[in-house]
Amino acid sequence: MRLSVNLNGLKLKTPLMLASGTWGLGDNIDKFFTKEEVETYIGAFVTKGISVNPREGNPPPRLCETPCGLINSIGLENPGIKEFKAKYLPMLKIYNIPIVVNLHGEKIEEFLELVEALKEEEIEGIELNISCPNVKKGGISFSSDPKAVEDLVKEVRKSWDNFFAVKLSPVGAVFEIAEICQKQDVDAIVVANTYPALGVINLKPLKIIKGGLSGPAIKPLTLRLVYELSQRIDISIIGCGGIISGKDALEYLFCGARAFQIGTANLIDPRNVIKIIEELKTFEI
Amino acid sequence: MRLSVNLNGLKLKTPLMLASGTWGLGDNIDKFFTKEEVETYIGAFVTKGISVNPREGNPPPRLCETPCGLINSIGLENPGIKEFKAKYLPMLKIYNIPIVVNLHGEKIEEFLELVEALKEEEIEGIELNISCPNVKKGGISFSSDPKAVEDLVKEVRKSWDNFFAVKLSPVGAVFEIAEICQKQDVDAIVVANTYPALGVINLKPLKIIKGGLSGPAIKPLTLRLVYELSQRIDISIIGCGGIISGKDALEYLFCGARAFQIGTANLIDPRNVIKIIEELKTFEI
Amino acid sequence: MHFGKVSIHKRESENIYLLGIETSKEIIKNFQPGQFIKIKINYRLDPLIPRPFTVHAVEENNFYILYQIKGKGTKALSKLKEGEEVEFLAPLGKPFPVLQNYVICAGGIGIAGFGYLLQCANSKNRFKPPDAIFYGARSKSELVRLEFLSEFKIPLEIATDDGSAGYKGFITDLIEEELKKEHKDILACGPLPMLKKIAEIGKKYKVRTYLVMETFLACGIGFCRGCVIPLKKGGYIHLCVDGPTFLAEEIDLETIS
Amino acid sequence: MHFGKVSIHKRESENIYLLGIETSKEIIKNFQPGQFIKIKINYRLDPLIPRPFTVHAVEENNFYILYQIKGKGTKALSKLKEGEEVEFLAPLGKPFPVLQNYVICAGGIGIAGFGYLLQCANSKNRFKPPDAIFYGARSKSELVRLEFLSEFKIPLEIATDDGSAGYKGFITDLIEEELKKEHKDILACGPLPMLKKIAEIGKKYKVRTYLVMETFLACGIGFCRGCVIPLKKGGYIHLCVDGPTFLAEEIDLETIS
Ligand SMILES: Cc1cc2nc3c(=O)[nH]c(=O)nc-3n(C[C@H](O)[C@H](O)[C@H](O)COP(=O)(O)OP(=O)(O)OC[C@H]3O[C@@H](n4cnc5c(N)ncnc54)[C@H](O)[C@@H]3O)c2cc1C
Ligand SMILES: Cc1cc2nc3c(=O)[nH]c(=O)nc-3n(C[C@H](O)[C@H](O)[C@H](O)COP(=O)(O)OP(=O)(O)OC[C@H]3O[C@@H](n4cnc5c(N)ncnc54)[C@H](O)[C@@H]3O)c2cc1C
Ligand SMILES: Cc1cc2nc3c(=O)[nH]c(=O)nc-3n(C[C@H](O)[C@H](O)[C@H](O)COP(=O)(O)O)c2cc1C
Ligand SMILES: Cc1cc2nc3c(=O)[nH]c(=O)nc-3n(C[C@H](O)[C@H](O)[C@H](O)COP(=O)(O)O)c2cc1C
Ligand code: FES
Ligand code: FES
Repeated sequence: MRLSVNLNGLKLKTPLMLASGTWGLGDNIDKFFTKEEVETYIGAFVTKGISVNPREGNPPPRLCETPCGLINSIGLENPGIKEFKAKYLPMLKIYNIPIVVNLHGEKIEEFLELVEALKEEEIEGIELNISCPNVKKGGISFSSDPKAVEDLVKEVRKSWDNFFAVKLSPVGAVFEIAEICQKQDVDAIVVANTYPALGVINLKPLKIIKGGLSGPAIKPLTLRLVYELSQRIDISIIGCGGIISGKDALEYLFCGARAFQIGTANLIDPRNVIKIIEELKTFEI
Repeated sequence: MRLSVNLNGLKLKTPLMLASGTWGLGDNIDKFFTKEEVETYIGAFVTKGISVNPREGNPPPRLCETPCGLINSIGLENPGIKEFKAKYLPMLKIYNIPIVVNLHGEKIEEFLELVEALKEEEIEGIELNISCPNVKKGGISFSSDPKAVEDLVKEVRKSWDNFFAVKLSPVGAVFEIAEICQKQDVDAIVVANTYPALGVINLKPLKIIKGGLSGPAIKPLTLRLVYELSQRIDISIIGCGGIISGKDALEYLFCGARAFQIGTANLIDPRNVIKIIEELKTFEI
Repeated sequence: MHFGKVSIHKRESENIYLLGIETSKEIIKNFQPGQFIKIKINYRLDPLIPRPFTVHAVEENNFYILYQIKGKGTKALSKLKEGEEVEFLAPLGKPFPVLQNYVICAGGIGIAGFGYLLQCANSKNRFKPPDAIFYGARSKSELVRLEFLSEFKIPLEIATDDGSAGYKGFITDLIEEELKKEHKDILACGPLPMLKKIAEIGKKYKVRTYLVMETFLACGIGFCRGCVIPLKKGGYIHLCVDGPTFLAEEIDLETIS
Repeated sequence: MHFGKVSIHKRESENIYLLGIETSKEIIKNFQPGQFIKIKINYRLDPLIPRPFTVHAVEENNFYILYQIKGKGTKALSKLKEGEEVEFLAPLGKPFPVLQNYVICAGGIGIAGFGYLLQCANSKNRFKPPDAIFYGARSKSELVRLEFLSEFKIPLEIATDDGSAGYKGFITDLIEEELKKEHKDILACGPLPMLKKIAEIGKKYKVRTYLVMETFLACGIGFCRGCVIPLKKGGYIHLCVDGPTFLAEEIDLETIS
C-alpha cells in the first residue's frame, strides 16, 4: 500500500508516528536505528509530554503488567520546556522527519506559554495532551469539561500556525470534544490516550497502582471510538491504542484513521516500528 | 478464607456468582457439574437477560476474540419471561442455591411487568440490566440517563421485596447512578457489564462487529471502578469483569467488592468455577 | 476439561498437522463421528478461547485431530511438543447423521472429520460406509492422509484446482457427475463456496444434503449463544449444540459470508 | 531484538533454572558483567512485556541466564525447549563497578549476575576477583551452581536459614564478621531485606557498598521512565539505564518496599 500521508499539511512518509512517552526524547534512538531507518520507517516523532517546569514524576511503582496490557503512572516526568529545547531538540533535529511536541499544562496559560516557547523553533507540530489520567489537575478535568477545552483550543489555534493536534482521553465527553476540535480548526485528533485502570501489585498488605492502561488489551475499545468518530465528524483522526502489528495498524486505517501512533509496542521491542511498516508494505490495496 | 457472604439478606455459600449470559439458563449445567458441586461452589446463579417477549438475538457474527478479551453481540437472545418460568426455572430450582434473574427491558413498564411476573415465583433476587451495550433502546440510554435510572429503580424497589441488584454499565454516568442506587435502597450494584468495543472480522471488504468487551483484558478497568466506587459509597458491590482465577477474585474482594461474578471464564472452561473457589480456599486471611 | 498428552504431532502438508492425544478410554468411548473437541491452546491467556476441532480418528486410548494453520490459535497449537499435556472439552456437538446410500465430499481440511466416520463404519457400528469419497484440494501437496483413507477400500475421487492430482477443477463437478448417474445423499465439509455449490447440486438432484458448518465458537456447549447459523424459516440455530452438521435446505446459506 | 537458540535448559533446584542461549559472538562480545538482557517470552501476547535477567555466564557463542520462577513470565520461560528460537534485547544497563578489595554477597537468585563477573575477573579483564563470595539461601537445596563457583578458587562462604549447609543464619552475619576483621567494599545482590541490612553494615564499617536493585521494567532502555528508584537527595534515578547497580548511600532504601 501507499505509505505517505498528508495530514492538513503535515507530510508523513509513513502513517506511523511514535506515541508520546514511549520512546523518550531522542536520547537513545541511535542505539536502535540508523538515521536511514528512522527516516524511512518513522512518519513522525511525538515527544514525551513537556511541561513548563521540569517534573520528576510519580513515586514507584510506576508500571504494572495486566493481561495483554500495561498500566503506567509515570506522572509526566520531563525536563521542562527549557531543557527540552536546549538539550533534546537538537538531538531530534538530526533526523529529517517531522517533530510533534506533546504539551502538558494544568491551565490554559501554561499551554500558551509552551506554544510561545516553541514558536521560535523549527517544529512541525504540537499535540495537546488534555487526557493524561495521572495528573489530577489539567488532564482529567479538561477531558470532562468541553467548555474548558474549547477555550484552550481556540487560544492555541490563534497562536500556532503549524500542525496542531489534540490528543483525547478515551473517557469523558469524547464526542463533544472531538466536535469542538473540528469547529476550532484543529488539524487532527489523536484517539486516544490510556484508560483509567488499577493494578494490584500486592494483595496483603494491599498495594495498588492507579494509572492508564495501554497495549493490545485496549485495541478493541479505541478502535470502536475511532470508528464511531470517523462516522460522525470530518477531522483527521490519528488512531492510537494497542497497535503492535501491521494488521492492527490496518484495522485502524480501515476503521477511519488517517495515521496511527504506536506506544506500548515500542516498549516491547523498539524495532517493532520496522516490523509494522514492513508488514503494511506487503498489504495489497 | 471464609467463603460465605450475606448480601443484605441474600445468603451466598461462596462469593462466586455465575454472570448473566455466560452459562445459559440451567439447561446444560448437569453435564458439567454434579448437584453437590453446584451447591458447594456456586454462590448464586444469575440467569441470561430475560425480556417480556422472546428475542431471537442478533445476526452473526456475534463473537470476536481480541487480545485477552472477547467481544460479544448476542443481542439478548432469550425465550421470554413466560417460557423462562415454564421451562427453565424448574430446571434451576433443582439446585439448592439462590437464583437471581437478570432482567432486560427497554422501558420502565417492561421491567415492572417482568418483576410482576416473577413475584409469584420463589426467586431469591433480581438484577436489572441497565447496561447492555448491544440494544439501542433500553441499555445504552439508561446508563447515560441517571434520571431515568432513578425512576426505574424507585418503581422496582416498591414492588420487589427480595434481593434487588442493579448491573451498571462501565461507561456513562457510573458514579451518579451508583449513588442513586444507594439512595433508592437497592441491595447491591454489579460493577460492571461489558465495554463498548469493535472487532475487525475481515479487512477487505471490511466486516466488523460492534459489541461488548469482556474477559481478562478489562480486569484493570473494572477493578478501578470497583475501587473508586467502594471509596465513595456504601452500597454492596459485586465485582464483575475479567476474573478467571482465584487471584483475580481476591483482587476484587480486596479492592472493595463483597462478592463477584464470572462470565467469560465460564466460556473458556465451565469448570473454572471450581478452580477459582479451590484457589480462594487456600488463601490465608 | 479433560487432560491428555500429545502422543504424536506430525506435519502432513505445508499447513496441515496431525495431532494425536493420549487420554483415557473412558473419555474416548463417548466420541462419535462428527463430534468435536475444544482444545485449550497453551496455558497462558492469549489466545484466550479454546479452539474447536473435529475428531479425525481414534485408536485405543488416543484420538487425533487434523488441523490447518489459520490464525494465532492454530499457529500456537503447532508448537505443541510430543509429551506435553493438553486440556480439552469433549465430546461436543451432534454426531453425523446415519445415512445409507451416500457420498462424502471434503474440500481441503474438510476431510478431517470423515476419518473417524470411516473408522466407525468399518467396525460394524451403526454408521455405514459411504459409496465414495470425493476429496478436493488446491493442489496435490495439500491432499493429506491419502494412505490412511485408502485403508478403507472405498472409491476415492480426487480433484485439484491446478490438476496436479486427479481431476483438474472443482470436486463439486465430480459429485455432479456421480449424481447424474445415481442419486445419493451427500455429507459435505469444506469451504463455504464449496458448501454453497453442494447445496445447489443437492437441491437439483433432490437428494438429502448435509453440510458441516463453521463459525467462531466461544463456549462450545450452548452457554453463550454466540454460534448462530441463520435458518431459512427465520431465526437461528446454534452450531455447537445443534450442529455442526445441518440439512442444507434448512440453512439460510445466502446470508452467510 | 537479537535472535538466539536455546542451547541448554536445565533445572538447578526446585525453582531455579539455567538457560543457555546460542547466538553470535558479535553480540556477546559487548556483554559486560552486571549488564542484563530482556527476553521475549513466547511469541504470543501474554505475558506482554519481555522480562529482564542478568547475564550469568558466557561461553564461546553462548550466554547463560540463571533464573528463578516468580510469576507468569518465568513460568512461561521454563517451558522453553532446547533448540527453540528466542528473541532478546542486549546488553542493557550499566556494568558492575570495577572494585579492588571487595567481597560479593548474594542472597538466593542474587547469585546469577556474579558468575560472569568471576569469569571476567579470571581472564585478566579489567574486573578484579573478589576476596570472597558470600552466598546465602533458605536451605541447601536452593544453593545452585556451586561447582561452577568453585572453579574460580575464591573463598566461598555459605549460610542457610535452616542450617542445612554452612552457617545457620543470615549471610549478612558472616559479612559483618568479615568486615570486623578487615574493611572491604561490598557488591551485593539479593532480596530487599538483605540489601537493606547490607547497606547498614556498609555504613557502619564505612566501606563502599554497591547494591544491585530490582524493579518491574517495561522498555529496559530508558524510553518509558517507568523503572525509578528514589534517591536520598530527592528525585529518582532510572534502573534500566543508570543501574541496576547503585551506591547504597545514594538510594532512599527506606521508601522502597
Ligand atoms: C465445530 C468445528 C469443527 C472444526 N474442526 C476443524 C478441524 O477438524 N480441523 C481444522 O483445521 N479446523 C477445524 N475447525 C476450524 C478451526 O476451529 C479454526 O480454523 C480455528 O479455530 C482457527 O483458529 P485460529 O486462532 O488459528 O484463527 P483465528 O485467529 O481465530 O482466525 C481464523 C479466521 O477466522 C476469522 N474470524 C475470527 N472471528 C470470526 C467471527 N466471529 N466470525 C467469522 N470469522 C471470524 C478470522 O478473521 C480469521 O480469518 C472447526 C471449526 C468448528 C466450528
Ligand atoms: C535488571 C534486572 C535483572 C534481573 N536479573 C535476574 C536474574 O538474573 N535472575 C532472576 O531470576 N531474576 C532476575 N530479575 C528478576 C526477574 O526479572 C523477575 O523475577 C521476573 O521479571 C518476574 O517475572 P514473572 O512474570 O515471572 O513474574 P511477575 O508475574 O511479573 O511478578 C513477579 C512479582 O513482581 C511483582 N510485581 C509486578 N509488578 C510490579 C511492580 N510494578 N512493582 C513491584 N512489584 C511488581 C508481582 O506482584 C510479583 O510478586 C532481574 C530483574 C531486573 C530488573
Ligand atoms: C510509559 C508510557 C508513558 C506515556 N506518556 C505519555 C505522555 O507523556 N503524554 C501522552 O500524551 N501520552 C503518553 N502515553 C500514552 C501513549 O502515548 C499512548 O497514547 C497510549 O499508550 C496508547 O497507545 P498504545 O496502546 O500503543 O501504547 C504514555 C504511555 C505509556 C505506556
Ligand atoms: C456471551 C455473553 C453474553 C452476555 N449476556 C449478558 C446478558 O444477557 N445480560 C447481562 O447483564 N450481561 C451479559 N453479559 C455480560 C456478563 O454477564 C459480564 O458482565 C461481562 O461479561 C463481564 O464479565 P467477564 O469479564 O467475567 O466476562 C454477557 C457476556 C457475554 C460474554
Ligand atoms: S459457542 Fe456458545 S452457544 Fe455455541
Ligand atoms: S524500563 Fe523504561 S525507562 Fe527503564
